[in-house]
Amino acid sequence: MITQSLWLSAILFGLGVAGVVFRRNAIILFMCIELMLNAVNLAFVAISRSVGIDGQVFVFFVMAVAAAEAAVGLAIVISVFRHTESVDTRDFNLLRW
Amino acid sequence: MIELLWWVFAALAIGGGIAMLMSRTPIASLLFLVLTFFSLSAIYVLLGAYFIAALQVIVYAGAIMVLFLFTIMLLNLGHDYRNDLRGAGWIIVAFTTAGVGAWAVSRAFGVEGALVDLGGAERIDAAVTELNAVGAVAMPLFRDYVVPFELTSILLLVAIIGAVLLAKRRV
Amino acid sequence: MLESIGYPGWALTALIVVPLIGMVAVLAGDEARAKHTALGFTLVNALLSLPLWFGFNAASGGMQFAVNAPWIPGWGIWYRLGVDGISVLLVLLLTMLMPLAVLGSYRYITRRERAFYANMLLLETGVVGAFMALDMFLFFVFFELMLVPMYFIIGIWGGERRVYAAIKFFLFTGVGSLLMLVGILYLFFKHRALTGDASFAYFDLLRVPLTFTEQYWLFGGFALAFLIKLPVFPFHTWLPDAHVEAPTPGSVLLASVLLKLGGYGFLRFLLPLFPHAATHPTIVGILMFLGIMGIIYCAWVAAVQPDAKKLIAYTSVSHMGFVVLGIFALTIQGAQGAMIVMLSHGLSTGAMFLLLGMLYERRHTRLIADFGGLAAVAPLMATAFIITAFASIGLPGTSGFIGEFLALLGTFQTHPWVAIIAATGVIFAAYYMLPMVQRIWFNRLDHPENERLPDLSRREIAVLAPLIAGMIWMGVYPKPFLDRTEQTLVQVLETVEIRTSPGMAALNVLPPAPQAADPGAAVQ
Amino acid sequence: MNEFHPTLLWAIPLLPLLGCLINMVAAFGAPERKTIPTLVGPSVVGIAFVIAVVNFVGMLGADLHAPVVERYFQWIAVGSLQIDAALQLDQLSIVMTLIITGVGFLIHVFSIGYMKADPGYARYFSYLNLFVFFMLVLVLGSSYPLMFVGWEGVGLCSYLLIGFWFKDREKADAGKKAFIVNRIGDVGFLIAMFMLFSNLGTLDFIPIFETAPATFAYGGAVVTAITLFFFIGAVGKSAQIPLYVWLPDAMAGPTPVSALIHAATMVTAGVYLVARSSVLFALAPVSQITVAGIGALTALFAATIGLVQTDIKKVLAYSTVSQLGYMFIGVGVGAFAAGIFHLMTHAFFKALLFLGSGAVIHAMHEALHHTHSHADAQDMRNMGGLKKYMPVTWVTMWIGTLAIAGIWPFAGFFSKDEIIWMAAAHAVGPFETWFRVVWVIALIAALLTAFYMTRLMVMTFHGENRTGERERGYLREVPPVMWVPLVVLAVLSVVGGWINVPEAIGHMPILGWIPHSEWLHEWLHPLTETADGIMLQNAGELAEQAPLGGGAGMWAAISFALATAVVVITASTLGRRRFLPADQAETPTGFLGVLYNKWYVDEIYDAIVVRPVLALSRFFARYIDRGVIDGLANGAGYASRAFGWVNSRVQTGLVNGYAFMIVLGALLLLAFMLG
Repeated sequence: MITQSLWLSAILFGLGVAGVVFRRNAIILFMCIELMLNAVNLAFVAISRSVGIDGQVFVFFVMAVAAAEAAVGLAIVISVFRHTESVDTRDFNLLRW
Repeated sequence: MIELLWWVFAALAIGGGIAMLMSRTPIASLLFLVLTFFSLSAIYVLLGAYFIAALQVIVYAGAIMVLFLFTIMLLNLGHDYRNDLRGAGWIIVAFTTAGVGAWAVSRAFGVEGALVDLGGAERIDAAVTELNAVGAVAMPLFRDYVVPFELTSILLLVAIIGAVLLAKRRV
Repeated sequence: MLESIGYPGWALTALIVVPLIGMVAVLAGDEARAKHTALGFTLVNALLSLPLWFGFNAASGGMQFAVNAPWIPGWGIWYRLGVDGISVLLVLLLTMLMPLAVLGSYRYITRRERAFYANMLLLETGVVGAFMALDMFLFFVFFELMLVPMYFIIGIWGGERRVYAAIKFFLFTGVGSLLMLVGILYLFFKHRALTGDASFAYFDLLRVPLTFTEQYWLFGGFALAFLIKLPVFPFHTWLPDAHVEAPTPGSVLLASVLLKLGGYGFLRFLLPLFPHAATHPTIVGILMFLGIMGIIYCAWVAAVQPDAKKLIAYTSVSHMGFVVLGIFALTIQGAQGAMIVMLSHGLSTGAMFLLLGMLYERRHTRLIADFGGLAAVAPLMATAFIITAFASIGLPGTSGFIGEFLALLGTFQTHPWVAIIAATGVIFAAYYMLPMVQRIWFNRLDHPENERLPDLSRREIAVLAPLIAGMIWMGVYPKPFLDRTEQTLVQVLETVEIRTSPGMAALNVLPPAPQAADPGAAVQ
Repeated sequence: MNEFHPTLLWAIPLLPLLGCLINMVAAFGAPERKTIPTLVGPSVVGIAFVIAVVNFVGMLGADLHAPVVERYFQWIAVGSLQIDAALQLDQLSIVMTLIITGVGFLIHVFSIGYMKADPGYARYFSYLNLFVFFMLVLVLGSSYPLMFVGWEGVGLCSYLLIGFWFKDREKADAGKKAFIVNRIGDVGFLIAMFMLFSNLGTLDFIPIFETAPATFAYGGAVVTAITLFFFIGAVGKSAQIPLYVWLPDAMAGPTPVSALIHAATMVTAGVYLVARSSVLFALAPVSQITVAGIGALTALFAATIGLVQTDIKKVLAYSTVSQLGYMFIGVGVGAFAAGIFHLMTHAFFKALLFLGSGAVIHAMHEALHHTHSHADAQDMRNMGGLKKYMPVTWVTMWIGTLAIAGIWPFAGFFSKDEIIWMAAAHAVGPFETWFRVVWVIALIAALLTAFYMTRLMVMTFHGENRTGERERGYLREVPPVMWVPLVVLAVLSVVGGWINVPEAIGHMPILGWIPHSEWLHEWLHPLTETADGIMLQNAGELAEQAPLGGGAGMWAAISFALATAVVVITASTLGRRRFLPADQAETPTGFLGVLYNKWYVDEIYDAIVVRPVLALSRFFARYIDRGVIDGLANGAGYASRAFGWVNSRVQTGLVNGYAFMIVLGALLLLAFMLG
């Protein structure tokens, strides 16, 4: 079951990557990133079945970082939205060229 | 039985992920993501990580997703959106790349000797029976990882201040 | 007497450091006194450099007043300074011109004076250092260092298209020095590979044996840097723009001293380091051709410029053509002529730019057509201008003649046809200079605003008099100048001859170290 | 005979330089005060003349064969090139010095009157003194480079003095033209020096002339090239074809300047150069015939233009060009002493004629000034009948005219006749035929000279006065400070020729009244003997008879008779003719029109030299320099910007794009790690 879980983790991570590549909504991009983090969490938990409890401790840290990241990231999205009235990455082009 | 449940929840997680990616509205995406998270929580239970499963539901599905939801509602993004999916070509490219990537990563696990059973499962189960689910994680956390733990709290504090500052209209 | 105060030990360092202290003092002081502070420090530097003239041993061709101190010894980078016949007069030219340039900018510079004079002083440090550095790395540092203040001088205090001109100046010279850096590094690594010693010392790298192919490539890299700096046709187009846009003191220093680094580089680096390349008939032929083109083509182009400053800028290129000819003639007369042309050009073109700057301060125009008949209202200025103009076109009795005569005579020894063609430059010099003189100073005074043009003030006389005296001194009694350069140039030519002689064709051994007649010159 | 030591030799050139500096200070300090320039200007030249005379007397008393060289300091010393600041006193340079300081002094005195009212009085004397300084350096310098110093220096002074009234654009233009045309010649001089140094390793006169005969083969290419290049220099300075065009324009300067610089001294520097280099020229027969040929052509060509000019100074200018042609015939055929002889007599009578014309112009100007007339003060058509008002000028100018026309016993007869005869006598050697042609041309030009000079005199002094009713009342003789120099020069123009009377004439009836004396020949002999020897050895003996038969005496008599006839016939025919004032006269047409417009040479030069150079310059400046070269530089800049722009397209600014790149990068890394 560990191996299957790792497989699942890789698939979920791939989904996250795919979403980051082809979605342009900033919020959905964040969700995809969360998905990738969760995929990693899953890998940690799965490996903890082999290595020991430390994998789960790491998951705890990842969650904390993910929470911080989501808070700051969404704050950035809000402040950008104020400027551009949009969460579409196509409209975030102030620094382009 | 456990094996079967695992497959069910794995299918739900993947299905939720795909649905999230393909949903047009952010709210739908969000809800599908919550589905995935719940499924993952169930898988954690199946893997014997009860505390993490609880955290998954409370922190991710509860707190973080609600934060997302608030943001979406705050920005009034529920309707009147413009299509943000890139073209079909890009979707194919993205999925292919991601698939190749996932395959490659899992290939790495499949390498001979990459995964050695160090008896982690037995030790965890023993700890859980001895200290219960929370204690099993708390013991190393507050003993071996106390410095990172404190750093995490500082990180969260900084993140709070940063988020407030960023989201404020005028600094 | 000089020894008793340890002068030879600290003189060269002082010349580099004093302007730096001056820069700090200018920046720390207040705006109103900036120019006086700067003048004071440049005067101190001029005084400090005077013993170089009297204390220089003309009988020795080696390095004098040498200084050696480790800087980054791990990479063989030392703080090595010294002057010989090639550099001593150029250093003196700079230190003597600096106070005049500063004095000449008293009225011209009215904005951000502190920054301006700080840049001027930094420029002095850079140029003095480049002339005296005997460590290739140190040389390169100073060579690049001087670009920065010059860039700002043009870019901040320049005319309308100053930014364009400043960037053009920076890019042209930058491209050149980049290839030179590659060359220096190549020499460094080759030397290290052969001897195991890491050293950037000029005299060490001088002994690196190079195959013909290596010489040609390295020669190309170095030559490009100096050809652009000099500048030689067709790398000259940055110069007119830079001159036109630069403020008067910037033009003065640019023309008088910065360009001389090109000629200095030819004599110091190209000839001794790459003697085979420097004597290869094809390469010499190309350089001679470029020199002739510079002399004649740029004289022609100069003649039709409506802007007086641009005209003089083109004449600089024309003059520098004589430098190229003189140096690559590989005769002592040619080399001496090139040196004198450089010095003379420093004086006459410096004075010319100062005079045009004075006109600009009065009338706020540089167009020749806006003047006319000024000799009637400003006779002193007219006299100064005409003397300078004739010195510039090489009238006997002025410095210009000595230089051109020797350069052409030297060229004729080895390349008679080149000299004959180049000699026609003498005609075209009159062809560009006299019409300008006439259209500014003679003819009817038909612009009413010129009628009340004030003549030279005392400060302006004080600026011009030394320059004009210098031109006539060098024209009537050039011996002190020629004496100081002769030995070193003879040695340079001998080095070339020895190293290109058939016996030295086997290049797999380090040639003997060039004789340093002065014990202080011995490297480490 | 006693040893000769020069007296105060250095003071001869330095005194005028001192005068120049004093006058310059005066010009800036107190331009309106005239005392200092009046005292200093002429007197420094006068004192220099006295010193020159002292030295001359000393040389006469000594048996001087070799030149005396006084060295002062090393001027240019580089490698084997050693040039000293040294003055050389020998028979040739002392003659030149005497002419320069003597005639120069008289002209300085004349200028006091002529420039009296000019605001640039002090400046004028400053320039004039500077000129004398450079001219003395030219003739006294002991090496070619030093000579070149004077050579270009006099060019500078000529430039400054032609453009003396610089507010007038044409005058400033004329000065510029003079300098630039002169510089063309100077290039020749320079190249000749380079060649000399390359071949002989020195540029000092004495060693050059000692080693040249042994080093150079007779008629060799090198020596021919050297002398031809020197001759280019001489052509520029001495206004010969094709570089004569600056001299007529140079008349824009004050008339005493024309007398001193553009008649008596500077323009003869080319003749001096050839005479000084006699050894070299004697070795190069091709150069000799070139010199003589160009001289003859110029003599004839300038004379034809002089025939129809109406500006009094222009006539004299073309006459000067023509006479310089004679001098070149002289030095070209190898009669160096004859060339110098004509140089000297020409200095006397041409200075006299120019000063006389200056007196006329001065008087005309005063008269026109009184009535505020704008008529041309220099146009002979506005003159006529002036002899009544200006008797001294009239008499002295007639003396000058007879001298230049070659009438016995005036100075010009002896010098010109000697040149013509020498052209005939030298018709030996490889270019025999060409020398004969030169001889014929010289004869014809002599007749033309007699004609145009007589025409000048008739139009100016004889017939009715055409100045105008009111102006006439103000015409009067110039003050003594101006006519005294005229008288002195007139005396010299008479007796100046008597120092060198050839044997053939000295023994003839009537003409032999002036005794045979070949003093100048003998005096210059030490300098010309080497050259004479070379020519004798290689070209052969001089011919005894002219190409058409007859000896020297016969042809002297013939030319005298012809010249006299021309003068008399011209005077009588033109004297009866009525001229019209300039504003009523028609400009000549047909062939005379071509002559009047100077064969359109200026226009031709303008079309084939000046304009193409200017056009090419503009083309270079506009298209090649700004367009091609700067275009390439700017193009490199634009190219790199374009390259950057293209590359910047990769930076989409879309997060997704970057994410994709990261993924690709990660995959590559992974692939690399997995092997």
